[in-house]
Amino acid sequence: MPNPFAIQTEQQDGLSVIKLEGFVDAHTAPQFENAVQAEIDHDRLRIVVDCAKLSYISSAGLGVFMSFIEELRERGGDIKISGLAPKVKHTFDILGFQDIFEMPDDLATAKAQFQAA
Amino acid sequence: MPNPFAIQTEQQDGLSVIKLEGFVDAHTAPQFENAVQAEIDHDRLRIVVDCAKLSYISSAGLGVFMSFIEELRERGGDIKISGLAPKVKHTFDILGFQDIFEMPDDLATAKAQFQAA
Amino acid sequence: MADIERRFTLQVPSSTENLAMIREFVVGVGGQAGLGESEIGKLELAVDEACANVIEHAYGHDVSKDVTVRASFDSDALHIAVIDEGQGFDPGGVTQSELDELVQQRKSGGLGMRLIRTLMDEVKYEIVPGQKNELHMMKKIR
Amino acid sequence: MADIERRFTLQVPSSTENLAMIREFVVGVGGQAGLGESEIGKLELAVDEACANVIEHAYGHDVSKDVTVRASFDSDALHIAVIDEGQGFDPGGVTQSELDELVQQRKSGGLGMRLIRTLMDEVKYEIVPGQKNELHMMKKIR
Ligand SMILES: Nc1ncnc2c1ncn2[C@@H]1O[C@H](COP(=O)(O)OP(=O)(O)O)[C@@H](O)[C@H]1O
Ligand SMILES: Nc1ncnc2c1ncn2[C@@H]1O[C@H](COP(=O)(O)OP(=O)(O)O)[C@@H](O)[C@H]1O
Repeated sequence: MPNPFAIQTEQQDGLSVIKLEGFVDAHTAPQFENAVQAEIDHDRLRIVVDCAKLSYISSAGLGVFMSFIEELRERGGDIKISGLAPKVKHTFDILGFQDIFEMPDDLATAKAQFQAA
Repeated sequence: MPNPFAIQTEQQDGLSVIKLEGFVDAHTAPQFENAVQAEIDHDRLRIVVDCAKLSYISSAGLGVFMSFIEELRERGGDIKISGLAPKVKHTFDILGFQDIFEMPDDLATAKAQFQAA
Repeated sequence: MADIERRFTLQVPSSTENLAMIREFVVGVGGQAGLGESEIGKLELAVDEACANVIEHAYGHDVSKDVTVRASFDSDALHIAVIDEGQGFDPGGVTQSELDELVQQRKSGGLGMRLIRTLMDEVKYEIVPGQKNELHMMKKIR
Repeated sequence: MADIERRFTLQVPSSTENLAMIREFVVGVGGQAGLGESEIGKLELAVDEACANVIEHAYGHDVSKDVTVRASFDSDALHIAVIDEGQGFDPGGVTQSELDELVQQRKSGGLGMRLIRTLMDEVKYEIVPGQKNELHMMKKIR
């Protein structure tokens, strides 16, 4: 198996866009956690996690969303989760993430939601 | 694993082109054998096996080339093996297939070789 | 699928690095059992969660220990067990909080067992601490 | 890679259908052992050939039997064994013909053992017919 996971952070239109690719599981979730933490450490609190190339996520990855959202919202920020493939979205839905997170279809919609807010 | 093997036969420019896709191993080689046999049964003896989408072959697949080539050549036909990826070609080379088979880079070259013969 | 029972076993060192290999194994078995793509996805996730718990909680990331996944199926059902020789625990004693509580408490964990129970048709723990702890899961076929 | 030995085992029913799963397992182990892509490809092919021989020759396609693949590696070498409980054979007694002879005889087989010996750094059979036949293969790392 060649490296099945990649992560990349970009600043776009005043937002931090974290792009996830491949498999987020208990092995790779710590890298995702570090990436979110790095944005918070730099007071970049409006974050889109773009999951267009995410093929799998387990609870270790879901836990990253869960653990940061309160702090971010308290401080006026947010995380939106964009571009989830149906198979992957199913995992978020089973656990009720749709009640807590906005999960727009694509990155453009996520950005529009941040502008409108 | 979704179906990792596919095979398709087309008649092109007076040749039979058998296109292999995915993995030819002891499990899938019988389908390849049947496809070659079907051409021979219809007296279509000029065959290109196009391996452009072949990702893996084991000796069970190599055995198909080996077992038909004498009969085909006796009857004025041939098999040419086109489009092998370097990794896959390595397996043919280890066993000395280059001394017995023509292995042109692509389907067009294989056709040209048949026209020239 | 034929009605003979087919059995598969995978044993790997207790490291999250091996979760990808475990998932490939599970997907392969699920495919052979004749499960559809969405059911295979559920199986894959449930077994990943179960193995991640063993690696993290039962063995505390001690890579000298082994995680074993045993699977079998016939035409009715696929059974899959995750087996460890770690410290064990009382599954009934684990309080399962709702997502909004976990979020308020800023927890990063606590979803795994819920996922397993939701994704599989039957879930049963057999715990003998330090000797053999087994998590049995079942998925109906069709 | 760390210098602790890591051990992996896969056991599957004796069917060519399972060769794909065996190859994924081998590729996973080879990657973790730190082998390069081309070395992983050789390992994958050698183990496929060894398992195909067990399925076809040792067990005659009896799917109620099991094929076991055991792998371990440290920083120097990867060892991999294919184990069956089938009828066994005398590896020294198998005559290995050249490709042109096989072609003249219109054979479709007879390449597997040659491939295995060419692809691996060490190959050793231990045969106890009906009890335990093991094909040990070794590949050096770097
Ligand atoms: N195999 C296991 N061995 C020991 N303890 C376990 C095991 N599986 C689960 N647990 C315990 O149950 C708790 C809840 O597990 P889970 O719902 O998967 O969430 P998480 O693993 O994210 O904490 C764990 O925190 C752990 O204390
Ligand atoms: N694991 C095995 N058990 C019994 N016989 C075997 C085994 N492996 C190889 N053989 C014997 O050795 C012969 C040569 O094997 P091989 O070179 O792989 O070619 P092939 O399998 O295509 O015949 C086989 O035909 C078989 O008679």
